[in-house]
Amino acid sequence: MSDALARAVEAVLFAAEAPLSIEELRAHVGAQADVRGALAALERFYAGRGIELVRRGERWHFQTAADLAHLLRRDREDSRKLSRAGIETLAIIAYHEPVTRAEIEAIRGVQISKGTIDVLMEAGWVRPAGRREVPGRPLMYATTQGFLSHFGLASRRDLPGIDDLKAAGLLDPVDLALEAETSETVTDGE
Amino acid sequence: MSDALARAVEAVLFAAEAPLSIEELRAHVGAQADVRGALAALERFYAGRGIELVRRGERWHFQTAADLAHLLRRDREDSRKLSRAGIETLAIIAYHEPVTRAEIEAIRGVQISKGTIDVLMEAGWVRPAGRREVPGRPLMYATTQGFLSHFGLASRRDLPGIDDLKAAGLLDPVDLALEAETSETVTDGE
Amino acid sequence: MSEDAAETLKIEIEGWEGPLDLLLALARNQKVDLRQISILELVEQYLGFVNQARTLQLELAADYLVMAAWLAFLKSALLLPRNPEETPSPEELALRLQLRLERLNAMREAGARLVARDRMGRDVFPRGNPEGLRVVRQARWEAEIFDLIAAYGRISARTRPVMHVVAHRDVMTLEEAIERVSALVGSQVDWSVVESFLPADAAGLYRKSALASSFVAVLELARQGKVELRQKSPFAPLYVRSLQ
Repeated sequence: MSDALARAVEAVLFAAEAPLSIEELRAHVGAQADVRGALAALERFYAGRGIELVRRGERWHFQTAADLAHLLRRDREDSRKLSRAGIETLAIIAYHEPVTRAEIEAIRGVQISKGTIDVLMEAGWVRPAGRREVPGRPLMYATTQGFLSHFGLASRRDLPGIDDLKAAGLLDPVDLALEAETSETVTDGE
Repeated sequence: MSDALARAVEAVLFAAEAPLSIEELRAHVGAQADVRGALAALERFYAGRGIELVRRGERWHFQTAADLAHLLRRDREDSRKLSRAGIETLAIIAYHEPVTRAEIEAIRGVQISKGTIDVLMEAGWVRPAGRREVPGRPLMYATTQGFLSHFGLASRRDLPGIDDLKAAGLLDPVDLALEAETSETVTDGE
Repeated sequence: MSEDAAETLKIEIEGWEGPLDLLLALARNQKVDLRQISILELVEQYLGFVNQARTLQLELAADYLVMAAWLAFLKSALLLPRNPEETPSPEELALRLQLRLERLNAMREAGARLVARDRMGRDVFPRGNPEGLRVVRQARWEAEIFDLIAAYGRISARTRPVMHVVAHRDVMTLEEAIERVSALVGSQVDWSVVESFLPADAAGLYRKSALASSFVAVLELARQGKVELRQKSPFAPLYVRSLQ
């Protein structure tokens, strides 16, 4: 096996669009060539490098070393803000879990798209939590450990209750809240 | 430069579908990596083999050695067979860039058809490169990364004979060259 | 002009890309460096070509004839005694033509060298079957605890049964008015206007409320036969008197 032949086989395998057999290699580098010897030399040469010469059945090709596969993909994180529908859906799941999509819609008063729950699952905040034993057996959703840690909660009991929300003015119907700002004679209506 | 890094850069370049810049390589092998050192080591390692590591513009890639072309040349017709007008126009853009269509026509002495530049752009060798700030604001053209890759140029400085042409004033506009010549004549005459 | 050149030109007339292209081909026939070229000889050759084309009745494009006219002018300017005032001088025009030919020639040669290089996909090849590099985009979703709580408050507020809360106002209820009017009417012997039954300090909205309630109260008491009412005309003062 000459160096010239190894170079030739190396180049042909590199440029090939699919693994090549000994016969196909010979068609490029010469019918009499000791292609097998050249392949053996190349196999040794590339052992332990970033590229490897490998045999698949009776065909040969180059591939990147298997242990470096993780370098070929690169993760990129884009930070994105949850939509209003997303945050509302998450809130309902957190306060009412486990809860079905139909129940979420009933509470929100608006339909939610499939994508909304998908985003919450992608974020790692929501998980499927079994099925409700009613006709249709709808899937229920619940929050995850990731949800608690993202929002800095020890448990779901740390979520402010309805009374807390009311005290914080977060439950005031919009029109009343407006009146409260403009008039001081308002007392609790209940 | 570690062997591990050279392996990593080797694998990433090998897997890439297009030439990669240092920054792109760093995104895969590590932001702090001495990629330049690894590339130099790989360049030496592959010198004289059937595969070579080459720089095209600010990007790097592997390709087969040029002297093995006869083993690899595909049977199909060269789909990028250029007309004479196409070749001349490409040369004028490459050696004079950025250059307007009127300037190309001044050198060639004929109008160029719209199709000529379109073909060069379609091949990915030529791109619009801003407008000349003269009346009419004509579009200028320049060559691309794809041009360097296709013609095997590390940079525009590698264009055949560009230094000689520059030294001979043959890349200056005729009016400028004329000024130089006539002023010489004048001084000679005095 | 040599016989050979004329023959060649005759055959290749279709191939020229304009007069400058033709001039360059003629110049190269002189087989000297373009810098040493004889412009006069070149002009002779070009005009010879154009004349030959005419005698052969070949159709020449207008730009060839324009160039021929210009070259004929240049030739006479170069040969005739010159007018030193004339600018540009014929020598400068000749030099300009020579520079243009040099430039075109340089680019023609550069183009030839360029396309003769080892070209990707023809002489050198990239990897035939690259694994490819992947960029995996991951969204990092962001939301604050306040957004979450506020969202729940918003939903609850939106979907709880709507409760209309009327702000508290100082009013005199009907019961209160009946009681007042019953008590006061007995202590008065003569006709009294309704307004005289209102609390002395009643003012503003409370006075209006008290008046409305007292009016309804006297109607109720009249219905019960406890008082009688008198009014001279619509909107005139309303008088009340006890029947007991």
